[in-house]
Amino acid sequence: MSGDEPKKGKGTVFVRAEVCKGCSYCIDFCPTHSLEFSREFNAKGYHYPTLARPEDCTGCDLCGLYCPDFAIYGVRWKDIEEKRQKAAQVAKASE
Amino acid sequence: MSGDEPKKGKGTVFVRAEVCKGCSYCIDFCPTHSLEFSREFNAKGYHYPTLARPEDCTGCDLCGLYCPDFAIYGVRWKDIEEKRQKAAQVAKASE
Amino acid sequence: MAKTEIRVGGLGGQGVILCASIIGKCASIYEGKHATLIQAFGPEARGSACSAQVTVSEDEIGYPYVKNPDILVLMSQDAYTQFIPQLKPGGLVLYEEELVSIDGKLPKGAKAVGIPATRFAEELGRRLVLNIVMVGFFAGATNLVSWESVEKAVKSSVPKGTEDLNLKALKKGYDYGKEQAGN
Amino acid sequence: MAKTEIRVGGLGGQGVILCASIIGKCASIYEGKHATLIQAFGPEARGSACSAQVTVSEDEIGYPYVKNPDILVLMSQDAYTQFIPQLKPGGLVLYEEELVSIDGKLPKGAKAVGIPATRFAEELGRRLVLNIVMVGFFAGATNLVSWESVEKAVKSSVPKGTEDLNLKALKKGYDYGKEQAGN
Amino acid sequence: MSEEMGLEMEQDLERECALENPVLPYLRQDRIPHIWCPGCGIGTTVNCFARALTESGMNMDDIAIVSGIGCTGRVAGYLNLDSFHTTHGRAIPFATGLKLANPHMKVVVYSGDGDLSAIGGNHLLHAARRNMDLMVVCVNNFTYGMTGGQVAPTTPTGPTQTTMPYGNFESSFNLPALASACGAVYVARWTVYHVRQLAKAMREGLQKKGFVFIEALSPCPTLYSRRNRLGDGVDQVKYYKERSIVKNGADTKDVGLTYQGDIVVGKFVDRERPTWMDSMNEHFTKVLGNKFTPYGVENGQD
Amino acid sequence: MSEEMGLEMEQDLERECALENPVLPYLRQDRIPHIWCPGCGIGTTVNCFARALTESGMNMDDIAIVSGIGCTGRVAGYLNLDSFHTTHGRAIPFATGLKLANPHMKVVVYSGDGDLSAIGGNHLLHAARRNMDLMVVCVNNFTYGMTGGQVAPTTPTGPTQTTMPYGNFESSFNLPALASACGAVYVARWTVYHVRQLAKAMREGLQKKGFVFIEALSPCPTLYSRRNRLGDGVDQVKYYKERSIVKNGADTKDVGLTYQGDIVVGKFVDRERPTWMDSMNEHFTKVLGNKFTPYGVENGQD
Amino acid sequence: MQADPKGVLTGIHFMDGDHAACEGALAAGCRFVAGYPITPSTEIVERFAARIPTVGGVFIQMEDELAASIAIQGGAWGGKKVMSVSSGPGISLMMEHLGYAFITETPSVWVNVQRGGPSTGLPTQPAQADMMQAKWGSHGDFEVIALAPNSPQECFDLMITAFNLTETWRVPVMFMMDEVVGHMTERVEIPPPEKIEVVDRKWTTKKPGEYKPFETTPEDPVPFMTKAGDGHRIHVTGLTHDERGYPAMTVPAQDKLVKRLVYKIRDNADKIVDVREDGVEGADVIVVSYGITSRVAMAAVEQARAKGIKVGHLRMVICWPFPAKRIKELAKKVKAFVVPEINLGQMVLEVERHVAGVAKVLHVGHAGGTVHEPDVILEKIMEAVR
Amino acid sequence: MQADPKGVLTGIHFMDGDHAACEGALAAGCRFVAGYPITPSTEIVERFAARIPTVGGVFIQMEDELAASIAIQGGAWGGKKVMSVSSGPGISLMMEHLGYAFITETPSVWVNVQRGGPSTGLPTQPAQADMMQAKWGSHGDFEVIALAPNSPQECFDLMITAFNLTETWRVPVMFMMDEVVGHMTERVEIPPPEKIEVVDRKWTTKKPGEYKPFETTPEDPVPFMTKAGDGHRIHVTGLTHDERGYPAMTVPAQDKLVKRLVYKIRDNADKIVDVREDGVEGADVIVVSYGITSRVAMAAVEQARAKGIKVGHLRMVICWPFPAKRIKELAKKVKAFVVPEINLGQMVLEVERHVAGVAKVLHVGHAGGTVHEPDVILEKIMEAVR
Ligand SMILES: Cc1ncc(C[n+]2csc(CCOP(=O)(O)OP(=O)(O)O)c2C)c(N)n1
Ligand SMILES: Cc1ncc(C[n+]2csc(CCOP(=O)(O)OP(=O)(O)O)c2C)c(N)n1
Ligand code: SF4
Ligand code: SF4
Ligand code: SF4
Ligand code: SF4
Ligand code: SF4
Ligand code: SF4
Ligand SMILES: [Mg+2]
Ligand SMILES: [Mg+2]
Repeated sequence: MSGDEPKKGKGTVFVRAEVCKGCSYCIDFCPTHSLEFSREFNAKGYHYPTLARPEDCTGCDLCGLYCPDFAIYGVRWKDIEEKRQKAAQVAKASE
Repeated sequence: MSGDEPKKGKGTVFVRAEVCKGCSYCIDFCPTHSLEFSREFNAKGYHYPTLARPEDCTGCDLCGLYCPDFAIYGVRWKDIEEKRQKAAQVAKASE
Repeated sequence: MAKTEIRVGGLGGQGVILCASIIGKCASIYEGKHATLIQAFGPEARGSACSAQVTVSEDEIGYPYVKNPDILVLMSQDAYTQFIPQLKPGGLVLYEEELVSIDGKLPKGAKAVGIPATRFAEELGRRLVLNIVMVGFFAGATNLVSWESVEKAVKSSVPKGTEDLNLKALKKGYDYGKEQAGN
Repeated sequence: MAKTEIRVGGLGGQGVILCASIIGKCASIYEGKHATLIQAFGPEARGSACSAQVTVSEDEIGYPYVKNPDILVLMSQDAYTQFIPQLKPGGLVLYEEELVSIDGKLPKGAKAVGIPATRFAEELGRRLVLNIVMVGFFAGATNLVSWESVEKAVKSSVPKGTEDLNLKALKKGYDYGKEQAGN
Repeated sequence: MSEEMGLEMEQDLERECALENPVLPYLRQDRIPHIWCPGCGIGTTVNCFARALTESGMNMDDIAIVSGIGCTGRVAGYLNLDSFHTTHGRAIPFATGLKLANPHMKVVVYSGDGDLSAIGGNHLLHAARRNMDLMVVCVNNFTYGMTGGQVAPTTPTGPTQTTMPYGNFESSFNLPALASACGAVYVARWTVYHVRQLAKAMREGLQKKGFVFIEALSPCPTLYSRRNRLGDGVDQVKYYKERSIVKNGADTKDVGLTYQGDIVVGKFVDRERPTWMDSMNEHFTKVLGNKFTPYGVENGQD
Repeated sequence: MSEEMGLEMEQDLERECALENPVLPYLRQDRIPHIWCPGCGIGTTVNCFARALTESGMNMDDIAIVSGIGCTGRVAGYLNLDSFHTTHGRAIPFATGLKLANPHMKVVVYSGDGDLSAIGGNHLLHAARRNMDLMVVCVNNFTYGMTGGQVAPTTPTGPTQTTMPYGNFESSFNLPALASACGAVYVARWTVYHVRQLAKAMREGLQKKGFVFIEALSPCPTLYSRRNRLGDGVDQVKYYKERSIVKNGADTKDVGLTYQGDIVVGKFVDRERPTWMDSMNEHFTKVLGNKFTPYGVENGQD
Repeated sequence: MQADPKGVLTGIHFMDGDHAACEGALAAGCRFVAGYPITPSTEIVERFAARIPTVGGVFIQMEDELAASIAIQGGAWGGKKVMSVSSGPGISLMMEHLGYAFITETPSVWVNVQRGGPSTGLPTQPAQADMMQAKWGSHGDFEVIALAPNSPQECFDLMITAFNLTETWRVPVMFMMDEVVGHMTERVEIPPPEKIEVVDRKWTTKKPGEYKPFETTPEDPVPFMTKAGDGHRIHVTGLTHDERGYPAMTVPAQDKLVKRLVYKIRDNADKIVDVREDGVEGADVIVVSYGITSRVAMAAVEQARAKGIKVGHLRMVICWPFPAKRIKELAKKVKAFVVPEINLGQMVLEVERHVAGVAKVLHVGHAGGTVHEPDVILEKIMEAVR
Repeated sequence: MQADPKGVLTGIHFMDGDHAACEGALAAGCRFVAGYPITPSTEIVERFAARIPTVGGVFIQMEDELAASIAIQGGAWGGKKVMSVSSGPGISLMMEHLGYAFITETPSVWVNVQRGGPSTGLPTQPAQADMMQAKWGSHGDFEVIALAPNSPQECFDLMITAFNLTETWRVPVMFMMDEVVGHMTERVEIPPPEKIEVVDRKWTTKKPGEYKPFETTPEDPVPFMTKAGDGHRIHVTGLTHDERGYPAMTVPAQDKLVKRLVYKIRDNADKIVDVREDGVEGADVIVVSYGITSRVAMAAVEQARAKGIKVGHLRMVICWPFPAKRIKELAKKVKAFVVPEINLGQMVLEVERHVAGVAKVLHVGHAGGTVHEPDVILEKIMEAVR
């Protein structure tokens, strides 16, 4: 999922596994079918989503819009890069 | 208004002047314009309707249907005669 | 404890309440007395009888209703029939003489003074000022309130633009009242 | 005043309430004791934790809640964490051993007995009868109610047509309970 | 012949021939005269209702009337039927209970526009949705009569009312559209000018099964027309006469009313839909089989 | 790479780049996790609302949210806005008071179908009639969630609910038709499948002046779909996906819903009509002249 | 009269209070319920909805509590025994119609499964803080009868009493449960129908024309009733009315009507009151309690007795009318009364008023959400004897 | 703070109580009223509707009293001083929202122009039979402040007090008029604005983030307030809540919240209570009265004094909180209290309770429709000294 991964799509997702309730909205309605349930359970006993096919993820955040528990969201790498640079600048400025 | 009147139409009206509130519904909506206000007042101070043109009254009882105070109704002479006969028979029978 | 109890009665549309209200206002605001006005409410009153009660007193008024009026101001026969039994012995009846006819039911010592108020009002050009004629008549016939006070009370109670007409009506009634009551 | 207080805890969907209810029914109707069942309600409970309290007593039950249970019947780790601090010293914990792991927090003298109830239920063909396995386990391990009573209680509590399966589940749990508890 | 002499002769004739105003048998005569003002149209609607009762041929013991509070709400008290003068806005749910408890009764709700569409609006909606077997007569005088002429949800934009002292700036309801949108099976509007049509609508309403809504426009001279210089009751009825346009079957969304504008009248809706109780009976019979005995039909009633 | 390792790396990246779920700034994070069940659609509608807020570009201090009682009613408590969790059915009149007292606020009512159309039905009608400047989001899950799944006026004929234990035999409301019949200026229906369209409708609603009614169909797995063997939340959303037919501008009387039948979605009504307050201001200015200062516009507001 | 067997689920059940209350209503002959869901009362109507189709009768879920509370009155005048069910917020909405039931003398049972208040408060947790509302919540002078069961068994038994009382006195009867009693499951024994005594409506035997629906005699302040459709052509109104039911808006009519209605209960309080006493004779302290609290109180009383304190227990099964006479009598004999209730002081005010300074009155208040700990009651008992 | 001149109709007027009440509200700064017509209260809102466009503010006639009584609360949180107005049946419908105002501490004035009850009763005639409802009509434990004016002048004066109290204590204030006071016309003097002391809302001065909307200190149990739009992003709920306003459905939260709310009034009763005494020192009998009845009572008191009876008069200008302390003190000094009221026994119950047997308490009841005859009060005074 990080930049070093061999298969990287246009975007990625971030999951707060501990608040996920395993409803499967994100998985079923991801337009690129990029997500799958984890094999593992979270503390509440639910399977949570993982990015099974990162190469397909567009970062469209439809999963985020669907997730009733605010447990996942998608971002474009482009935007991540932008933010990373901004964050870096800010870090520098405040040094 | 009684049968002896020279000008007699097809019907006539009966007025309970004391409950009339002078609203003029009967007068304004009589299809044959047979009614007019009395010159006199009733106890409540209202003019009540009188059959000004008995020759025109059809006994249609539209005035009765209009009157919000149940103070007037119209009857056909035909029906009055029928009732009169019935009443007479009853009176006889019970003698 | 000088206290005068007044009942004004008539029909809806005659301005009964305004009549009573001007009397009360006059006493309370322009004569420095205490005055309490109570008007009859009620769905049963709808479109028919209408009446108001005014108590005028030198002292504070506790019990607010008028049960046995000293003065009756009457503008309909119905009101006459209804209220005459309540009149105090020696009381005064002020009545519109074309709308009310006085029969033998007046209590002991009571006095009745009539006025053709409707006719006066019509002469002034508006039947509606009947009630103001009655106010003037009341003031003139009773001396309970002064001309100055009642003039002010009327002025401040009638719609703007109608003051002149109403004051004429008031004067007409007032003079007639003075004359009839021999005040 | 022989009184046993029981807390059953687990997740919504595991049949926690029915489990507690059968225990209570069994004691109250088939064993002639007094039993009071209280279930936790609340929107905050929505879809997550679920628990019930049963008091079984020879005498009438006044105070209806269970504050310090003698026996805990646990079907989830959450329930374990929540309820273990309430357990009476010397109390008994009956737990689904695949869903709950016992750590060192047991109070003094307390005993914990586990059962692979889910697996048993699955072996019987329906995961759903987990709660009935637990009922049987409870009966077998505690001797608080007799086999005859609990059998009747289950029969009269489960949907028509599922009696056989449920009785099998009950028996499985019961036997395992007897064995584990050394009864 | 003087007018008084004429009246005396009339009375003789009435007695002799046992004549009677046909509305009288439907009234509690010991409560007449009623409280309504001169020129108030409510009494006229009562005549129409009496006519409808006669023409329906129904047994008056089988008809109950339920009113809310208001001038119109007093109708229940004047009619010689089992009659219930309930609380403001709640005639429909009371009637619902009455109907469900005693299904063989025909239950009529007779109340004012404020009662039925302001405070009682929700019950109107839901009874229509359920197709509760009730006939609702709404006397719409565009105002709250009983309390002295406040703005009602039916007051058109424009006229002055005590709580809209500078003229009403709110929009008003189109009641037939509302009733129809919620599922009423019979919806009509007439005015007190249309006495025969109103009586006929009421008769049809009595004979119809399901939720019937009849709006009857009626003058309130005391608080609406006189206050707005529209004259007396009769002037208002003349306005109804002049500006009414009969459009049976009109789309209810086109029958909204404006201040002294055109009035579309007619029978707008007449359709079939199972009533709440029929649905219940049918459904339970289907699901429960002979464990269920259809309700309210045991004695051949309903 | 194990799943857990993946999660950790994500968290590092989030921190490093100051990434955040775009819904979070709109939430009171100290109240999350929320009480809603797994697969409940209410949270999804909240995402859409957050998106609409972002896209509207409005100042969040100028937006208030008012809820009634119910699962949906809890929305107010989770949103980081001035928020009011009122009484059952009364969100609209509370919102009316809030709006009229502080006209520069945009006031959003967010509540359940039972709250808004059962006990609160009357207020819906009247606010729509008045064209009160409110945006109403009605999360319709066909049931009373909070109280455990009783029949609602929106429950289609058919499914079982605790107070319709043998299946619902009542007819249900067509809410868009109701809102439209009463005068709403913007009426739309979407489902939680239609997240983008719903967000857009909400954004348009926020920017619209007057009474806006948006119905959002949403699964209640716990009490509606599972009880009726329709599967979980996600199955219900799949049903929305499969059976929804987009018909913008559809006549609202044709958009009634049946049990698991077709669902017409879209923006049905978008029209102009002066709001209650605009009407008031205009009217008083006309009648009272400069004795009257238009209300709520003093500070260039509204 | 004996219960209609169709409604009676004879047997021994493990049942919660809400369900038992429903069974009580069915056994009592209730055949029309209009309701609106609200926690923690909903189970009562849910069960009614499930049971009634095979018993014969109707359940309808109305659009709100206003509708439910007036629909049942339509139902009563349609001839059925009726009930509505709610809790805090819903009960508050019913207050106008409670007054209507009172002035029209409509037999009706009003169930309030009390939860924590005020307002939305604690929807799923208990309280006893609507006791004064039951007595005073509607405008004008009125009276009710209010019962307070303390177990599922009593929810069944007392519900039958509630129906019998409303039919006997033609006054609305409040059935004051609470969340604990409603949601607690215990053994409930339902006797066979022939063992259940139910009071039939007080039907008139007069003929149309002779019958006046609100006519009473000095000996019997409760008028006979009829139903719509029986040919009596009755009029019923919430206005002040005369014996015919006609509006009579005069001071004497008001005096006659409202006094009759109020005093038919006040004067007959002795016949209605129901207290259960335990060891009150010779006691130094008496604990006065009702509803769920009576069970906790009993636990405290037992603990106190174990400590040698002479403590009695008086439990009000019927809270309204208040057992004034009995409290007055007992006041002369004891040092103190201890009144635990899950509120910040309601029925204790009545105890105080009737004790009238003759003994101490100590309240054990509780803001709600759970029942008292027996300990806090025990402490007050001990304080009382000090 | 001084009154906003825009709302003050300075001068001497001949005005009825309903109109004077409206002028009082305007002078007090009320700028939002939501109402629904009902006799005999409607004139208040009618006048408000006519006056407000030129004063600045809004009147809206809602679809019912449920709506009116919650709309004003929206109005209050929108920043306005607010009032609703009704009578008997309408007030009963407002009971749920009275509780909401209490638990959310929403400043609001609730006018009840009392008419004959119960139910529709006598719509155009007076009563004082909603006094207990004002205190107990909503579910759960709650408190109100209730004032009872006895003249149009007081309708004006006390209305300002009512607004000041609701802003000071953040508790709903009931303004208990009656039909006579409402419809009686007398001289009303409205002072210039600078002579009218009004209490401003207790606005927070804290910044967003620092401010907790329901936070209080032990010294001051009344939280500071804000309004929607001021950036505080508050949450307000009818559920039991914590200082942030967040739902907190636990027993301790309930205990903390409800006790604070209830005791902020009970503990400060001394600061709120207002009684007017006349000749109570050295009296054998004290007449305790309120509202319109206080005027009739005074007439009776004067008659009694003329007969040589030592009789005092204590008039409750504020009925709730009840002047318990003062009644207790006086009880020790007199033979009896005579309590006339236009109901069948309401405030007299509180008198009885606090007198606690130390003196006689005689009620002079009246079913409503008119005021007492002074004679019947006089008779009871004479009975009391016998
Ligand atoms: C709960 C309640 N609120 C208000 C009232 C006062 N009230 C009585 S009748 C009425 C309105 C009547 O208007 P409408 O229904 O149109 O009948 P109308 O008098 O015009 O025939 C109102 C507001 C009441 N009786 N009860
Ligand atoms: C006056 C009143 N009556 C009843 C209730 C109980 N109640 C709470 S929420 C609710 C219904 C909720 O249904 P809905 O509005 O559809 O919201 P959902 O939970 O489905 O989102 C009911 C009946 C209440 N709180 N107040
Ligand atoms: S961001 Fe878009 S593509 Fe990526 S997982 Fe989420 S929904 Fe699928
Ligand atoms: S949508 Fe959210 S809650 Fe549902 S499975 Fe995906 S991450 Fe979990
Ligand atoms: S009966 Fe017909 S024709 Fe005769 S007066 Fe009446 S309306 Fe006219
Ligand atoms: S319609 Fe009736 S009340 Fe009107 S004038 Fe004619 S008779 Fe009189
Ligand atoms: S006030 Fe209006 S509606 Fe009422 S009786 Fe008079 S005219 Fe008719
Ligand atoms: S009960 Fe239904 S609506 Fe409520 S949170 Fe659960 S799924 Fe959602
Ligand atoms: Mg009307
Ligand atoms: Mg819902």
